[in-house]
Amino acid sequence: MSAPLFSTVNVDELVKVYDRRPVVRKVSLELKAGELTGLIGANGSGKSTLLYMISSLLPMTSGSIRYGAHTYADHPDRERLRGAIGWLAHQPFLYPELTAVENLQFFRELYGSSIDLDGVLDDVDLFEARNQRVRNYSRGMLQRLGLGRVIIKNPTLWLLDEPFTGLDRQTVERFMKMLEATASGDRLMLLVSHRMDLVARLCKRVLILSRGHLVFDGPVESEQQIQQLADERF
Amino acid sequence: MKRFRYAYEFFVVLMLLLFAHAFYWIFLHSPMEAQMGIVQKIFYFHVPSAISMFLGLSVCAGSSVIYLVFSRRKKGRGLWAGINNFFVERRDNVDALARSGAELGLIYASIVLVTGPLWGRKAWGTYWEWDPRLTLTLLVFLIYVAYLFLRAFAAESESRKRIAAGLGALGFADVPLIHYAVQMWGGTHPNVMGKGGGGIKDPTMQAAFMISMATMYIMFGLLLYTRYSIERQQVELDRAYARLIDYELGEPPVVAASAKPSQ
Amino acid sequence: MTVKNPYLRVTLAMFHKDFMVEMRSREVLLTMTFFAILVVVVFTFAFYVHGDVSRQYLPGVFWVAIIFSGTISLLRTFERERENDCIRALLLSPTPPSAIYISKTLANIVFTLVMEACLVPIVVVFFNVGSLPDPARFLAILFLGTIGFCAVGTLFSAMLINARMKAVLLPLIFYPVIAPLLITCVKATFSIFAGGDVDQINRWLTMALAFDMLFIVLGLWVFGHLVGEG
Amino acid sequence: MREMMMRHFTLLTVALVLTVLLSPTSFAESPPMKLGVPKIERQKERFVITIPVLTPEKSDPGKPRVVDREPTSETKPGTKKPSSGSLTMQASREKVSGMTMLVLAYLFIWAAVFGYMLFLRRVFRRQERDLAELNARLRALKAEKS
Repeated sequence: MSAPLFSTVNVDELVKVYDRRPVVRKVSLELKAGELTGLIGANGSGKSTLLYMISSLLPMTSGSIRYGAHTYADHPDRERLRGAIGWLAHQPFLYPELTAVENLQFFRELYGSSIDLDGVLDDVDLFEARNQRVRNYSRGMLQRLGLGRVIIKNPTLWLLDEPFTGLDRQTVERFMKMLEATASGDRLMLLVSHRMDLVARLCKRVLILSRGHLVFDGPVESEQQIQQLADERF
Repeated sequence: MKRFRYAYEFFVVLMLLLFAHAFYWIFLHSPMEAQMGIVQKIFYFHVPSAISMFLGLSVCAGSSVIYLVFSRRKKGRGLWAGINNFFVERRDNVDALARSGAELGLIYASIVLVTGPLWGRKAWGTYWEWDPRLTLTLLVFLIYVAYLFLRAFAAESESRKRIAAGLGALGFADVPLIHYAVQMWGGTHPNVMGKGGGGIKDPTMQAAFMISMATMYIMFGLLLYTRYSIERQQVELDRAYARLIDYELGEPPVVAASAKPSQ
Repeated sequence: MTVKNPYLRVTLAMFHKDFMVEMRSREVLLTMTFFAILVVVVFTFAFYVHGDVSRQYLPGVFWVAIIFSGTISLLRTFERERENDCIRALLLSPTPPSAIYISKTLANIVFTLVMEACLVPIVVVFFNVGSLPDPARFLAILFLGTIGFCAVGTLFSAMLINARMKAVLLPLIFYPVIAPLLITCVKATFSIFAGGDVDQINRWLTMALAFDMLFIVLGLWVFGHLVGEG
Repeated sequence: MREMMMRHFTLLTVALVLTVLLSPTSFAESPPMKLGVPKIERQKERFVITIPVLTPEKSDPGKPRVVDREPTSETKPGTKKPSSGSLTMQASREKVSGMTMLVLAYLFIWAAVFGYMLFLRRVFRRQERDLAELNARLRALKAEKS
């Protein structure tokens, strides 16, 4: 386990305007290490855009994001910063023509990691299927392999964008266990999902976006509470 | 255009006067050339158009490079950081300038490509000759038509602007290459830009040429400024529109009148 | 693989991956080679007069076939990364973007060279060329042309990664920019087949080399700005 | 707005292309010089133009014609020595029709540029009006709220 690169992410008055249409409107928030934060909002509320900006792949119109002490622009080692941000979306970012092992081997080279692949494959429960082409994988297996890819990267900041889409109940359970196991105390995690129940179970803190505004930022206890908040604020 | 209204109108009037003057000098006052006769007079607007074309395209290329290089705000006080932030704050303007430059360059390129063959028909006996300079102009024309295509057929997003800027810069970097490549073909285009005055010795011809040049450059400047102002005002208009929609939705405006990009 | 230099490591890994994917699907190599052959056949039909095809057209047809079919490979280069959004994983890695550019260009060069290896004999047969007068220089111009073509093409292909109408836009913006290289290659090939002046051929070769160098350097610089940060 | 810009731009290009196609037909009335491909070399201050002359006019084919770019008496209008009466007539007629066409082409090109200028100004004025209207509506809305 490499040491985390930063322990907080500070988003300050973040604005993103697409085609002169504001998508994210002056959003300010803070992510802390060891905390799994949920982000919910209706379709088109700006969640993905916010996530993209936090991932450093999308420049903002105004405002700033600080990773620890630095923003992306003035970071002394941008490559290392990019390497410290992991993204797991419902597309797994894998090559269907290659086998699971080949995929992971490639990403291990890319990320410059020296982790033991068999261990990772074991972690995500794909050791048996490691020599199958990813093309033939089921949705759940793909998603798990995607998680394996992020584990290899071992990022400081985890961005989980709808990781449960298309997974059946059982797989979701297994997936969540893996997530909880991998999320050690010094990592930052942001989970975007439509599944209020899962957000309620996994996250102590929830952010709600509505039409680009951050309308709620606070602790939640139960699914009903989130549901109620969502009904009020969406 | 609003800020410099009087200066602007002054230059419009100046340009019109010069235009009339140039007309007189070109057609009535300057002598006929011995070899080519009347068609030589094309030269008086062919050459300034060609120069204006390259001016327009270099404006586009220069702005494109600036757009690519200065993309994020820098901290610090140094000269470089200062220049950087100056341009980063004016990214929209730089982009608008690139677009205006390309459009104008293309208009002048059309003029060059029209007047050139008129002359060529008389002087060479053919409208088109695969001469280095002609080929160069044609290729540059095509590259920047592609540039405008790229801008026309894609939504106005940040990445798209950057791609267009990439093409704007690369297309211009291509110019010397095309120049050398086609030069090796061997050519027939008179080297008018060679030595001072372009081989014209007759003072009347020189004067006509200079007046023509001045008219064309002022016209170029005016067109560029007008086109650029339109781009700028469109931004303002869109912002006002966005704010109006915000108000109608009952939300406080996010896009301030002077939203400055940062980071 | 145990390469120490991270830059080299990533480039090699990317290349290895692209090569493996291509060997599994063979989609680019097969379509590209077949298309190139088709282009040559169609052109020979167009220029067919009295039972023979003029050898004069050979260089032009040859290079047009390479550029047309090479476009297929260029279009696929980043399409493959986009299909599963792998490009996001690539960009969010501790890798300089230029390493991605280099490896992609390298892959395109290799694919195009394989295609050319199939194309040359066919052109030689169709145009009744007995033997190559100057194989070394012919190979040199083939390499230089392919390198320049792929360097520019990969860059434009990366530019258009998310564009609609990419298949139309790529040739539209790519062919004018590549024109001087095309002129150079066709001229050089022509001189070689005509058994022309060695100095002249060398000058064309130098020209192609200059083109390659300029576009690789510019490509490395622009690529970072284009893809790396957004 | 952008579409209009594109349309105008296309129109302008088409107009210019039409000029190419139309105006030289009248140039063609006068026999073209048919210079073929002239070779121009610079020798000190003089241009040596080797012209494979195809027209039956005065010069010997292939013989380099030395042209001094200093305006000699021959270059001045009206002082050109006619070799025969009928040629003068023809020459002056050529000159008139050629000159008219050239003036027309010149004016046409400038008209296109002026047209573009006027069009740009009209767009700008319309934007200005729209902006004023939007701002007025915004102010009204603000006043309503407060």
